[in-house]
Amino acid sequence: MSVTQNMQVPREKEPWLEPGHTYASVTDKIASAVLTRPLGIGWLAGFALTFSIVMMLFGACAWLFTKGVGIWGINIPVGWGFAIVNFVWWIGIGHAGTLISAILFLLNQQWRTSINRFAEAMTLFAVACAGLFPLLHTGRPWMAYYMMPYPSTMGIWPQFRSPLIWDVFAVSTYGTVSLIFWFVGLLPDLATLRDRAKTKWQQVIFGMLSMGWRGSARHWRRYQVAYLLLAGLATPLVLSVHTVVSFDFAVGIVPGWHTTIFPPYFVAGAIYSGFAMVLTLAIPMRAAYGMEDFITRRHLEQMAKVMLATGLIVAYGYFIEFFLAFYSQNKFDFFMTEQRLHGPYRWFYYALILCNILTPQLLWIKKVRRNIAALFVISLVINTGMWLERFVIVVISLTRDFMPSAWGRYSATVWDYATFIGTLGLFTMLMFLFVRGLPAIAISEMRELVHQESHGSEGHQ
Amino acid sequence: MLKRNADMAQIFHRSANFIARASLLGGALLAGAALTAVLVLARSPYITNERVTRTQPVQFSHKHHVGDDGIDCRYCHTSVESSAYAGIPPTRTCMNCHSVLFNNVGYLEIIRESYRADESIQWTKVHRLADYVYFNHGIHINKGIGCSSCHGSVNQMPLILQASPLNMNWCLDCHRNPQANLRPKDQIFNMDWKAPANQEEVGRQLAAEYKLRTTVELTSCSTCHR
Amino acid sequence: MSEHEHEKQLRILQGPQGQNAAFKRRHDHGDHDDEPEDLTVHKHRLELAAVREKLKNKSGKQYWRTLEELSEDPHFTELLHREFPRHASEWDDSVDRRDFLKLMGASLALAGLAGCGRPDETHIVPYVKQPDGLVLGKPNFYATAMPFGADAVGVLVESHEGRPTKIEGNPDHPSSLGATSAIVQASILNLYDPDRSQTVLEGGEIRAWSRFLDVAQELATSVKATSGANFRILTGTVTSPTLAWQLKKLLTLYPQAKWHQWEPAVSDGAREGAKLAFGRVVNTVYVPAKADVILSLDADFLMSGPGHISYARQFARRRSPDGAKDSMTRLYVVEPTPTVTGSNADHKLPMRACDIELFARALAAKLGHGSAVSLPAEVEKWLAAAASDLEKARGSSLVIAGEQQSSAVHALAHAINAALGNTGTTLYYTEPVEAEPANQLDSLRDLCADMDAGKVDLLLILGGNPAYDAPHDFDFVSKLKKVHTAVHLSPYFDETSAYCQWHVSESHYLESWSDARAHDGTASIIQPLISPLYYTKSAHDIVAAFSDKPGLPPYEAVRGYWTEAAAKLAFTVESGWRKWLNDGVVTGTKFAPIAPALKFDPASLPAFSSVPPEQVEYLFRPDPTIYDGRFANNGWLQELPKPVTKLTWDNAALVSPRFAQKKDFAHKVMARGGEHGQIRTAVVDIALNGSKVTAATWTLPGQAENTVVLHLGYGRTRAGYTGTNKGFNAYMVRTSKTLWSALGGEITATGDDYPLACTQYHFNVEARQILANASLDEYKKNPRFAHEEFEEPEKDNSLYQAFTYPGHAWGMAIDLNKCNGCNACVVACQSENNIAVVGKDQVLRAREMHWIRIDRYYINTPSSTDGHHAGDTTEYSPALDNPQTHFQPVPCMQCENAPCEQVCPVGATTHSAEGLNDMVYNRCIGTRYCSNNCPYKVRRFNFLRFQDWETPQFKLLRNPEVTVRSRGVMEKCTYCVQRINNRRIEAEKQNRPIRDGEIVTACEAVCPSEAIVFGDINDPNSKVAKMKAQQRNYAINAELNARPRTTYLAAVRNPNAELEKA
Amino acid sequence: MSSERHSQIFGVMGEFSTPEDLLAATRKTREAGYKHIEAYTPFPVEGLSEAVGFTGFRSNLVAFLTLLGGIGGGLSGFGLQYWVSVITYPINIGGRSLNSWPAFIPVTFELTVLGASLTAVISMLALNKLPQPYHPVFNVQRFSQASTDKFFLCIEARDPKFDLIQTAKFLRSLHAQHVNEVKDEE
Repeated sequence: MSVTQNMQVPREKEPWLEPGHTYASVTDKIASAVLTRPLGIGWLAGFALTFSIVMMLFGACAWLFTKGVGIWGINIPVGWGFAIVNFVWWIGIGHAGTLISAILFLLNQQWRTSINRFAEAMTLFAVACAGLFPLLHTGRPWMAYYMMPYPSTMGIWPQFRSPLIWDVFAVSTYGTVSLIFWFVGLLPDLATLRDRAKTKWQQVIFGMLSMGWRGSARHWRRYQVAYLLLAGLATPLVLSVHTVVSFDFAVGIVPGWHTTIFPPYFVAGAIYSGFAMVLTLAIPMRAAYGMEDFITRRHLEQMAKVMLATGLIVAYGYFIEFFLAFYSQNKFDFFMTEQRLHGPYRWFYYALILCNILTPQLLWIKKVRRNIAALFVISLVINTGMWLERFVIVVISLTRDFMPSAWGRYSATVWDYATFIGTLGLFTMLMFLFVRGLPAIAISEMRELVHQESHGSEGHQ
Repeated sequence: MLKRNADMAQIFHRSANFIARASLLGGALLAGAALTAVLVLARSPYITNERVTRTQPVQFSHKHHVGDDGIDCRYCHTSVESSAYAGIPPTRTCMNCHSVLFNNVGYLEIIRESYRADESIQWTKVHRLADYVYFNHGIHINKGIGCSSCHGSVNQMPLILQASPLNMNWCLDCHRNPQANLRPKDQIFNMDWKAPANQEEVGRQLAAEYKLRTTVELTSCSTCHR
Repeated sequence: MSEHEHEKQLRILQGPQGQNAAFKRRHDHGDHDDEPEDLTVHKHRLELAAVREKLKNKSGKQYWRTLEELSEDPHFTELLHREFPRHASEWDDSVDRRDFLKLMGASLALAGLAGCGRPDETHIVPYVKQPDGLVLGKPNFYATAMPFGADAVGVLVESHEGRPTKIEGNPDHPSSLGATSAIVQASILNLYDPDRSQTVLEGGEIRAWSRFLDVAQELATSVKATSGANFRILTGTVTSPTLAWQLKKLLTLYPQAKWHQWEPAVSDGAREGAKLAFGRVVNTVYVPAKADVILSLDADFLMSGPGHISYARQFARRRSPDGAKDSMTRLYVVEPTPTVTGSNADHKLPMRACDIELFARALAAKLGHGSAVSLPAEVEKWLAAAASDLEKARGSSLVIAGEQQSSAVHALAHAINAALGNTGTTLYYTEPVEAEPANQLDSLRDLCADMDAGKVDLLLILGGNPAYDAPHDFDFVSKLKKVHTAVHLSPYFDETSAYCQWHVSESHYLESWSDARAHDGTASIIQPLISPLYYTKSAHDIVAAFSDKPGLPPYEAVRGYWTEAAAKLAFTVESGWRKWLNDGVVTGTKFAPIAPALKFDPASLPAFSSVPPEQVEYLFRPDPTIYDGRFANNGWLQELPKPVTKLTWDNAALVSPRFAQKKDFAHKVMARGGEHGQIRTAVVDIALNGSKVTAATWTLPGQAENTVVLHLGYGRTRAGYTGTNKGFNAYMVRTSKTLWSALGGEITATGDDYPLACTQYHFNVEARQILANASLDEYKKNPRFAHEEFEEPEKDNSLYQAFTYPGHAWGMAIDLNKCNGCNACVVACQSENNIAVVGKDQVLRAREMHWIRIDRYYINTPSSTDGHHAGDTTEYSPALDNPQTHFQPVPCMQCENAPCEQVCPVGATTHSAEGLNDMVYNRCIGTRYCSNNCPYKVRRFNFLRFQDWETPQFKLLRNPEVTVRSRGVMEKCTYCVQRINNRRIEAEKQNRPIRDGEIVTACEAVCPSEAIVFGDINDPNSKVAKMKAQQRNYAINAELNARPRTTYLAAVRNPNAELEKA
Repeated sequence: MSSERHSQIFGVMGEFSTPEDLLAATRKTREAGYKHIEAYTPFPVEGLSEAVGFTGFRSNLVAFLTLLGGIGGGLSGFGLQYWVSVITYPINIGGRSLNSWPAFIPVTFELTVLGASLTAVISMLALNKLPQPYHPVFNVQRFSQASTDKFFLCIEARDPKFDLIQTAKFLRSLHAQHVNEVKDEE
């Protein structure tokens, strides 16, 4: 109903929280999802399905370790295939969470409050999925520890000029920081759950997890300082991670990889796909757990706007790639660009343009931005588009580089698909567990929101 | 007046505080300790087999043959100067003496049998390098590295054992600073050689004399790996 | 070398081989016929026992039939699988559930094991009595020779503690001059082939050799009764003086017996041509070194035929554009289908084989012999130009007729050469190299007739595989069945063995004593490097078995013959023998030139019956890698890309682009593998001579329009694991009347397609600085043409300061003018560096492992910018009718600014102080980033476990100086760093610098045309430095600033100005 | 069972229903001269920490430590790379100079962030003396509301001015809805 109101009186600011909520009501609503709400058939079914997909993932990995990466479609010249495509894709998705929590926090955007928690969870799970691939794709995964700097009896160390080593540090740092950021945010809510727990074991578990948080003024003070600092640190970190990932390509000399535009447009792309994934998850979840009050249409619209903006940056990136190829007249880049349009994989490129550039333009229309079904579909399209982008960059560039005599092609095998779908399953399964095991929305921050909405004071520190 | 409250809200006993903190700290320390342990283990004889003796078909004593009898290394390890492989003596070499000396003692029956039946003796390997390491005895001998620098004072060993860790770090130590171990040509096979006080400059002179390659060359990967 | 490697060897060395190394060293008595009758020592005891079990309740007579049934039996085939090299069978992804679960378990175990680094106990197994002169860890080299067709190639074989591991050329041998060919290189794999038959078999049952000797004597006495009227012997071309001597002796014992010869891939054209020209068979030896102008009439003299290695070298030496004026030869080639020779021609004229005789007549007429002939205008023009060139170069020109050409063409060639006064300068004649020159087709025909008539009770087939390769219309098998007792000597239990009562497994030439003559008559003693791995025998043994000296060892036979022959020579066996063995040639056996009188007038030829141009001609040619099928089970040759087509593991019906377009035979570039692996092509039925084969087509630019080429040697049914059922059997449609060329066949598309494994499909350089080339005139005008477009940036033009290489700086220069694309280097590298064979399925996925590859480009073809079928030969363009072809060997470039090194996360590939791009296999974790970032795509990855770790034979084969790579690691060329290190160590021991030319890489050593030169570029006087100083020297894609140490000398062709102007 | 347990007084606790009430009460308590007081809220309330007398550098110690952590991480990051590439095993990698510092920047940056973040969180927990699952205030049953919608002020027994009766009275005078004595078990 608030929506209609707003249609009539657009000037009046639409609230981030449907009116009529008290500290207790928000707390009840969110906490009950974890503590009291019975396991629905839908949840059970979904979990069972995703769980079996995860089992398939394990199977695929076992077979991979037994036989070697040769079970995949990779070859010479295309040494990287699905594995790296998926890695970059997942890492990209993993950007939204921390971005929302950190940057929007610094920018003092209240609308982050109701989505940051599960966006962060999503980040963690996405990074976990991403982290699998670099390990799986090596020829000798059991030797992967060579990439760690440790005093070996061989007296040799990692080779720090390699972007892959940068990846190791960037991704593991990002994973760690996201985790602690998430946990710190959870502390007060865990305390809430502890105090509202119905059974002894719930009490003990949440009691231990909450570390005895009791909300004392001094604690809150240090807590806020630490949280602010984390946000401040996470912000450049988010930007750096995908920059480093883009270096995997930009530092290589392969035409189609070796370009300076990569870092910015990889980051933009990451945020782009991240928000798309948040929508993909938020829309069904708010419906399933009746949280329309907390995640309002205004939230969704806000995210749509971010997607539109980042989408345009990505589009600009594509354009610049073309422009540079033509402007520099570097014959290799020129040929590569030309390949994208006419080469054997041209359809991937066309599909990419459709998904990432054309479709999102619909978001200029307010009606679309506020139409939940439409948003859901568009978010899916963008997720697909971003996967295609990585495929275009990784595979097409490799198929035809400097030596025509060594040109080749790539096509994925059943094992490639099994691994990719497997990680999708893993991701969703973890999300299922999350929404049941922990508060999907930051309760204490919601209480703050109630406080502010009631006092009409925007912003807080 | 004051309300007495039953301690319902309290979940944990106060000892839980200590337990919680201790377990966190302990966990961290334990992880660190485990990691250190692995690194130490990798350098321990358990992995390197340093100073490990092996049971051999014949309890051959280098102490006796080298120390007491003063037989030269090259009498048995014939190709040590010329080839990558020092060479394990064929049974015939043993029989050169033992067809006359101790030619009826029981513990040498294996040798005699091997010779009669023309079947090799299976010695258990003591110094083992990985397949992808291409060590060449010849060049080390020719460039002034003595046997005992790596094999220890064999003339003191009743049962031969591996005197050095033989891991890459150990190889590198010498390849980075060979001067410390260079000897005059006539000392190569001297098991009791000790580095003189002025080894530093002696080493430098010898290095020049032997036209030793630079450290950069000696530590290039393909020097040992192909 | 790693000590561990040594124990492997020492362990191997127990038993016969051990002492064998000794006696080989002291070249005295060669008899080691000391194998135990007890067969239980055999590796395959159990398997054979199983076979015997299966056969128990069958009666003796039908054994050889039941063997066939057996081979269909799943257990039997499974059992074969276990024995056989698994590299080819391993790699299909399909796997059944049980397998899968098993492996899931395994994977966990594996994950656990991988971590633990503790080595288990290993053993050292020294000699009991160490052979004299054997230094452990140091290879010995022995001279011997590989007999092949009407030729023998002298070789030096590297032996590690008694295991032959690598073949090098013998500089003292006229057919080698220090180089070898791909086939010679690969022949060592046949020695260790686990599929070789390993014992004497009677109807599939194992028999001791002694038993065979007894039977042989019984048979001998029985045929003696008829003084051999019912006794026949079938051999291939025999160049072994000793064997011929033994056979002739045998025939004196059985006056009525007959000796027949048959080799499917050697043509009678040359013999008959000689008869036509001189009235007798003579042997022609060419001297390309002296030729200024060469015209090849369908002759692939650079790649095949007797003496081709020496011809290739002589030819290459005359191809330098920098010599005195006009010192560069000009090569004209008329050929129906592109060959290595044709691809190196300055002018090539595609022409159906059946038209070449007409061309030859026309040429003869031009030179005043025979009556003028009318030719199509463009041919006429071409001929005129060639003819005038030839005449200008009287006495220094050369016309060569092709093996498969008719006797008339050969005779014409003789006449033309005579007319040009070339005889005695650019070619000369000698007595035939073959011991008993015969028209082999007639010879086989007679034999078949006799067998059919039931006149043959005893037939000895010494080598060869007639049941597979005899002309189809002879129906050899059904006739063979009429022979009472057939004895087949062959290295494999093959198609023919299956129909012979007795099968004797044949020794490899590295296992037995023999001798053979080179293309110029020079004889070599063939000495064994290892005592037979199995119970194998040589032809000498068999012949002896039926002679009055049964059991005479081959060594005695050879000694015997040469004792007699030595009488004619300067010295006696006693004085000469050691020298002969040491040098690899028997002194003074080179044939003296003869001057046979030419009694042939082209005019006397019958009128030429020309074939209408639109008629399709089908040609039969020996396969460029597996030859007539005898190498079908050789994985190295099967996986070796054919020089021009770049196909592996298959033969195909080669058609011209026009023809393909007309018939609409499409190529589909599959996504899996793509241009670098998998091409699906139209499958056709070829109905010819009343029978039919089904073959995959392949469109080949530069092929005569209406010519379909079928390569022999494929479609084997009993080749062994690697070779069985690969490709299609062209012998099925080959008859005695149409041995080399058939007309009037029918070719129809079946509608199916078939995946062909092609390692390089794209043929266009896409206007990149990859293969610089020019004509001689252009080069003279602008010697720096290779540098016009691109230059390397300045060395210090970087944020980082450049490294310096004060010591040695290894580098390589490859002269594209000399390289003829013969592929020898590819196999040499494979043999030297323990490179795995991956099998067709993996090549289809673009995963072959060759460290050096030979790229084939067609110059001046339109750059195909439509990427979808970039360079698809089926996209017809007139340029493809006869494109200018170039070959380019591509090893690792050892870039100074190596892009691969920078991106390796673990430093598994780094730069050595001497500029080598080191690869440390054990450090590699297999991210494949280095390969992605390699601008030359020379890195190879072990996607699966390609190496065969089980088969013991392959353990013997491997080079102990090179790490054997396993699954999941990257590998690549390192300029044979093992050779560099070993030579350096020797030099350092002597406290002297390394001499130029002391270190020779495997590819350099094998190269017949001396195109590859390796050395120290810091030494201004080194050969390589001098080459790099030339103006033709350039680097591929220099603008990338990778600073490759491997550079190329631009190709310069020497076309005739007459033909140049359109 | 509680009766058997020998226990002592930790303090007195007053309960308020709005953050404003609590803030006011706290300020009054301080003015009344109480030193050892602590306020408990379900979400951070502006000004409260100052009100309970938590000010100055102490309150920003976390920030300072974080700075040190960051600097430490960064230095060790670059140090490691330089030592590995230039000092301990210098190898020619693709012709790049040994100290290719531009290539060392990413790792240095990442380790800076890692060092800072970990220090921030660990120091926050440590200074808050967490984990501390047991605390006397939990003995107050109604305190479970402190994580939902109630606001508490606790005056601790160690305060010199503390007297069970007087202090309780004082709290009630601040319109605390409930006033509980907080027991601490030995």
